[in-house]
Amino acid sequence: MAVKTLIEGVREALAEEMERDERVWVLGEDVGRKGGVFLATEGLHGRFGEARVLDTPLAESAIVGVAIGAALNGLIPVAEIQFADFIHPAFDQIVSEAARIRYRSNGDWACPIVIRAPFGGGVHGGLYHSQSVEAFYAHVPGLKVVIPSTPADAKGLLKSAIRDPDPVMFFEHKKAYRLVKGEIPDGELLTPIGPAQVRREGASLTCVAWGLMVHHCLEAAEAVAADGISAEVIDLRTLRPLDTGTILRSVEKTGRALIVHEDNLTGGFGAEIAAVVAQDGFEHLDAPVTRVAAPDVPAMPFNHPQEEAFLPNPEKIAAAMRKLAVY
Amino acid sequence: MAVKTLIEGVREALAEEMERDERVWVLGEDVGRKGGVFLATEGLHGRFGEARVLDTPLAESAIVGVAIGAALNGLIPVAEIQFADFIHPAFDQIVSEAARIRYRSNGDWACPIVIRAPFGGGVHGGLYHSQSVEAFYAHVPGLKVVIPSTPADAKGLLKSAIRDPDPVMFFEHKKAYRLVKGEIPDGELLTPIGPAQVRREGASLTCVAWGLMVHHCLEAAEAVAADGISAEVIDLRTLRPLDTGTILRSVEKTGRALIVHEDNLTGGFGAEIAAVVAQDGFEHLDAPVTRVAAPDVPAMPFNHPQEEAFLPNPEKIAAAMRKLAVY
Amino acid sequence: MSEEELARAVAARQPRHTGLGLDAEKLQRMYRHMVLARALDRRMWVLNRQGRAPFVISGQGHEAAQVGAAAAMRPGIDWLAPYYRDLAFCIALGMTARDFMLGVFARACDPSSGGRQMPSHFGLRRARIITTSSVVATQVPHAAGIAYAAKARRLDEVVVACVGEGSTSKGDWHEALNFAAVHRLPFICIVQDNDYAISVPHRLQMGVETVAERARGYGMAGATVDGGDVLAVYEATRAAAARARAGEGPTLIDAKVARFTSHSSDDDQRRYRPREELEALLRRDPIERFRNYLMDEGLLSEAADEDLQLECTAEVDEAVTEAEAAHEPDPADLERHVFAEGS
Amino acid sequence: MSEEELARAVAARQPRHTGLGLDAEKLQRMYRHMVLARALDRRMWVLNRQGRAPFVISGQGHEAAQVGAAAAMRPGIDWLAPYYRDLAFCIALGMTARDFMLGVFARACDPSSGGRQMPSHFGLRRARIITTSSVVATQVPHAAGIAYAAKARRLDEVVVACVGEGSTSKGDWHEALNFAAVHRLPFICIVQDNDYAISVPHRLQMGVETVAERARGYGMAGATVDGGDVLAVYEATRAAAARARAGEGPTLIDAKVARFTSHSSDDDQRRYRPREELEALLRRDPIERFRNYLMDEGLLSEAADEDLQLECTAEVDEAVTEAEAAHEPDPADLERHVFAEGS
Ligand SMILES: Cc1ncc(C[n+]2csc(CCOP(=O)(O)OP(=O)(O)O)c2C)c(N)n1
Ligand SMILES: Cc1ncc(C[n+]2csc(CCOP(=O)(O)OP(=O)(O)O)c2C)c(N)n1
Ligand SMILES: [Mg+2]
Ligand SMILES: [Mg+2]
Repeated sequence: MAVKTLIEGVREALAEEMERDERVWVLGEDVGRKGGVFLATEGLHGRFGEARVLDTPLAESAIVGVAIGAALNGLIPVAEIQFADFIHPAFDQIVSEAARIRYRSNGDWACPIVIRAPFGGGVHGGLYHSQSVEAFYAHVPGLKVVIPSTPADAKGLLKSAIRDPDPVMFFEHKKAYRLVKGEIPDGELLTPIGPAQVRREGASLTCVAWGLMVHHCLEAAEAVAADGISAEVIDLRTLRPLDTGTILRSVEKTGRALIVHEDNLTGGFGAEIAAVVAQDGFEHLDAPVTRVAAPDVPAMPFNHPQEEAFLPNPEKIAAAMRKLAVY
Repeated sequence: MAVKTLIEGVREALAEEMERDERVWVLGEDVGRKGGVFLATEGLHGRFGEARVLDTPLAESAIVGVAIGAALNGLIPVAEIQFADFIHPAFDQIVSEAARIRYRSNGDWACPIVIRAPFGGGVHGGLYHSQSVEAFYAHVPGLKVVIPSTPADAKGLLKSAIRDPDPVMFFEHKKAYRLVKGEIPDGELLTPIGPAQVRREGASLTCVAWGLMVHHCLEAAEAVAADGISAEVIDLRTLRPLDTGTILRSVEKTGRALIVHEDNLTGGFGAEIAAVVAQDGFEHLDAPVTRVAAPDVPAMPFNHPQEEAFLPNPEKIAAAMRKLAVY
Repeated sequence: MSEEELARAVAARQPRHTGLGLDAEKLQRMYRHMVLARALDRRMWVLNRQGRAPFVISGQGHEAAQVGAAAAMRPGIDWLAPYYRDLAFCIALGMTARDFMLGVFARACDPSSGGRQMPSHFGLRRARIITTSSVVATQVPHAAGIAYAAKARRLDEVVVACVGEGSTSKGDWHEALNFAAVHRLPFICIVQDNDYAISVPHRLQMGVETVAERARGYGMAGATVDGGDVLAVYEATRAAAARARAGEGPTLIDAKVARFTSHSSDDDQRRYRPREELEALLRRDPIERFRNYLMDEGLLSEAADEDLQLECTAEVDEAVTEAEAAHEPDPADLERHVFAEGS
Repeated sequence: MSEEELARAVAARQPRHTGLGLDAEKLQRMYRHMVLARALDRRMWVLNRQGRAPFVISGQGHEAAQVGAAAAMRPGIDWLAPYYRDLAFCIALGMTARDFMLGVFARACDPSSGGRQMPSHFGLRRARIITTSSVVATQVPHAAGIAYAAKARRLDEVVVACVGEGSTSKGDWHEALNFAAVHRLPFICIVQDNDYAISVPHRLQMGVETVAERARGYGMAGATVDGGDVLAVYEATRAAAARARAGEGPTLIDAKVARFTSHSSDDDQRRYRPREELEALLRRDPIERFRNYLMDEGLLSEAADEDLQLECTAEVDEAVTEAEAAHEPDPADLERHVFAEGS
């Protein structure tokens, strides 16, 4: 058991799975000799060679499309999209193709691929190196959407994703890569895709988040504890399939739900969670289901003042918690 | 005043705007001599010539990208994507480019384009000629998303969209094209983008829908009227910006909200409406906010039995109304 | 006369197919595939007009290009990433008349999609014909990926991807060809150029006569062939497959063909194609052309041809009867196969 | 000696730039643009190391390609769809040192984006430099659209789009070139080929030596030029612009350049480029090369050059001081310009 960073969790998962199964194939821009722009694939090229750790041409649609084809012929591709902001050119290959290979062939063909992409802001990435894109994919039947918030989950969930028989979108918060440290148990670590995790128990309100926002929520929860507010914090970990059970059980206990995400408010995945709570948790609600999210502007600006203004942070979340608790 | 079909409304809007302003430029696959696969642009090629009614190469990303460029140099492009199912290859040009031209240039550049696409099913279109894609775009700041449900709105809203200074996504339900008839007032018709329309007044519950579903809801409302349930039916017309005022005023009156869409349930735009009602209408809710939508499978099958099973219809909606009314 | 001269003289007198190493039996099988495909294709239009098939899309006029290419492939070993006109291609690789008609009627046991997809959205696992969507050109990167896997796994497999000429305008087509060229993959892209993308004519689709001109720009081999000449297509594809298997990389083949029918049952090509053009088309029937060749070479008699026609008609009749009688998909199965079952 | 022979003899003795119709003043302006761009570029790295600029991305080594091309354009009439290395290009078209530094410091009055975008995401309305995103190649279809509008509106305008060689692998690049070729648009795509896409080498990016090979496949003119030779790039671009204005359609120019710096301040090219390669680079400085030419031609003296260097340094100092002192964007403006104001 050793304390590691989130990106180390990613790196260990890739290395172990490539070691275990020679069908596992890493591809993407700069994943080879450079080891990826965030060094998530560092060392793999030297260890497994160019054919299994491939620097692709600059073409996201082909990265996904070629991965799909390779999966049809026996490989297990793990594609890296350099920044989630650059996944859009591959939207069609992911939504029309990867997500539907099994369904449209009535189960004859399968598409066991993983698509990894760093997302999220607060790193002076500007409009195109900061986006959250999970809502687009969490709406697509046939995809699984996973977002780890701890080093252990980054490793355990990525290993499960690589072994999953269906396409998995795996989003990693780039600011959390080195900021978030935690213990990773030694030995085989396979964390199931699906179940959410209660990171903090509480009775006053239920806070649902994913990625870096989980840590902001925990910080906010500590801050409001002083005012006698006990916030339960749920780390969703998997957005699709959604663990409604864990969310609803918590709301049943607290009667109050706060959903936090870094993505824009309108049509963000928080809306789905709010809709589920509003429909299935109605009897238990003592206050309006509340969302804290980024404003509806096209991604966060590069300049520091506006980047700050854009991002949800522990202060904004704590304020929402206080408001909700006294409703 | 004459009774016309929805597609006639579209055609009249295009012809009138092209007549009015020579900067208006129609482009897309088969929009020329053929007049579009649904004949929405029928007659325009003969009337305005090939340069202004252009059959493009088979390349959706270029259709949108070229339209953006043309808008930067003084044209007002109205791009047709042959089926909404084929808009995905243009996702990046729409989301990263069109939606952000103004924001990223701090107001120096603008992108006045309209992107039209037929969506929706029930026409034996199978997995790739039936989809609803509005949720993807209604999540994107910088875009306006319009979906008319009547011939008059098809005309009035499309004309407004063409005159709008910003990019507008204009989705037309393909089954409604000829099925839905209605009067179109003579003379200039400019229907503002934004305001929703109450199609039927009612006191027992609020039903929110768009496109063909509006008509299914009205049918269902008639059906349940016999049981003494008076359903108010709101035709959203514009999904972004969302007319929360009209929705909340109605829920304040009825205390019950039912949202209906043809798109898959999870992460559909109904989730956003449910979230808004759950947060801002909380005090008035007497029952859970309820959604009727397609199941979470990747688009509707071609075969008739499964297509039927996939689609929301008046019966399913009426059943949900009855359940909600007696909650 | 030297040995060499003699050999050349013999070669000169020898029929084309012998020079290509094709024997009578193989030619007759190729001809049968074309005839059966045409019979199935014609019948599906009848079914459509009778209201028994809501949607049909056709390969009439493309048969020689498809069967010629298939003849250079090893069924069950080499892969096909098809498109919706590839009926004859699929027949040649082992799809049965019944398989096809089950798709036309969208029956539960349709091997392409269990009736979930429109007809002619081919897929047949046992024949290594991959599942395809309606979104054109998306299958070309898939084909490149299959080829990459074959190369990585040291499997002796060749992958053929088919698209129409309009689909070469798509970004995916470019990205896939570039990838295949960079890695010198065992990949062949056959463009079936029928001059139209629904109603959009060639001149508005690309600025060149033949898309094969693009091969050089990727660093791959390219060829333009008369897609109405089954032997010419066989020869070009065989050469491409040989290159692929020798590790010499991919090939782009532009096969010029004629689209006999409207784009699909939802289209009427008289709206945008001049009558003379449509009449000229009918003089380009690839099946008639092959029939004449076989007869000239004494490999087919009038009688044998009539028998074959009757045989194929009977096969189509039987396929229609069986397929129409087969079960429709069960609504209860709507939510199956979104994910692996029991996962 | 015949008239003709005489003319040829004269031409032979004539300096290159005279043959190209470039006078001393124009050459000196071009040289100044290169020197100023380099000085700004160098300074931004210093600012980055000092922690005063969080992110920088460079054009060092590309200056001749950019200034040579710009010299063949009419500022304010012709359009540029730039990419992030086009600092020298933008300077040559009228961006000031101050404009640029306002972007480096992400100040409110940065003319590219008001500090909303990363530095070097150029846009300058008054100079017809369009706004660009970080998503590579997306600006190429925009350029084709601008050119289509120019043609439709019968405006005498030429549109230049720049990308790196890696970006030619993107579908958008292909779709845009095809569209421009079909309509014979006044469009020029200049590929600045520096052998790398971040760390991905040319051999893994494409299967050809020069992407100009692709021009023929679209039906457009193509040329490969030494991007370190400002006059060669000027000549190629001038010819392309002449073709464009004569209605003869688009041109694809592949300019071979050297990337002196790491990809950006987030990269370290020593991780993936051999030392010898990096050392060889420095012998390919396009500015030094142009300086030598000017001196050989007697158009620049050591003294004049020193003055110019000092002048540019002063200009950079002033720009940095002014920009750093300028206001940061106001958080209250975060939600402005999502839509037209008052609409
Ligand atoms: C991405 C995409 N856009 C549009 C369509 C609609 N569509 C179906 S076939 C077709 C024309 C294809 O032309 P071509 O590639 O030449 O093939 P052909 O049908 O002529 O054999 C179009 C536009 C589609 N299926 N996919
Ligand atoms: C669509 C997309 N994918 C990935 C990136 C990340 N990225 C930025 S620059 C770059 C390399 C571009 O290489 P090239 O086109 O050769 O231009 P160069 O930087 O070498 O001048 C990459 C991969 C991006 N900006 N856009
Ligand atoms: Mg065609
Ligand atoms: Mg480069």
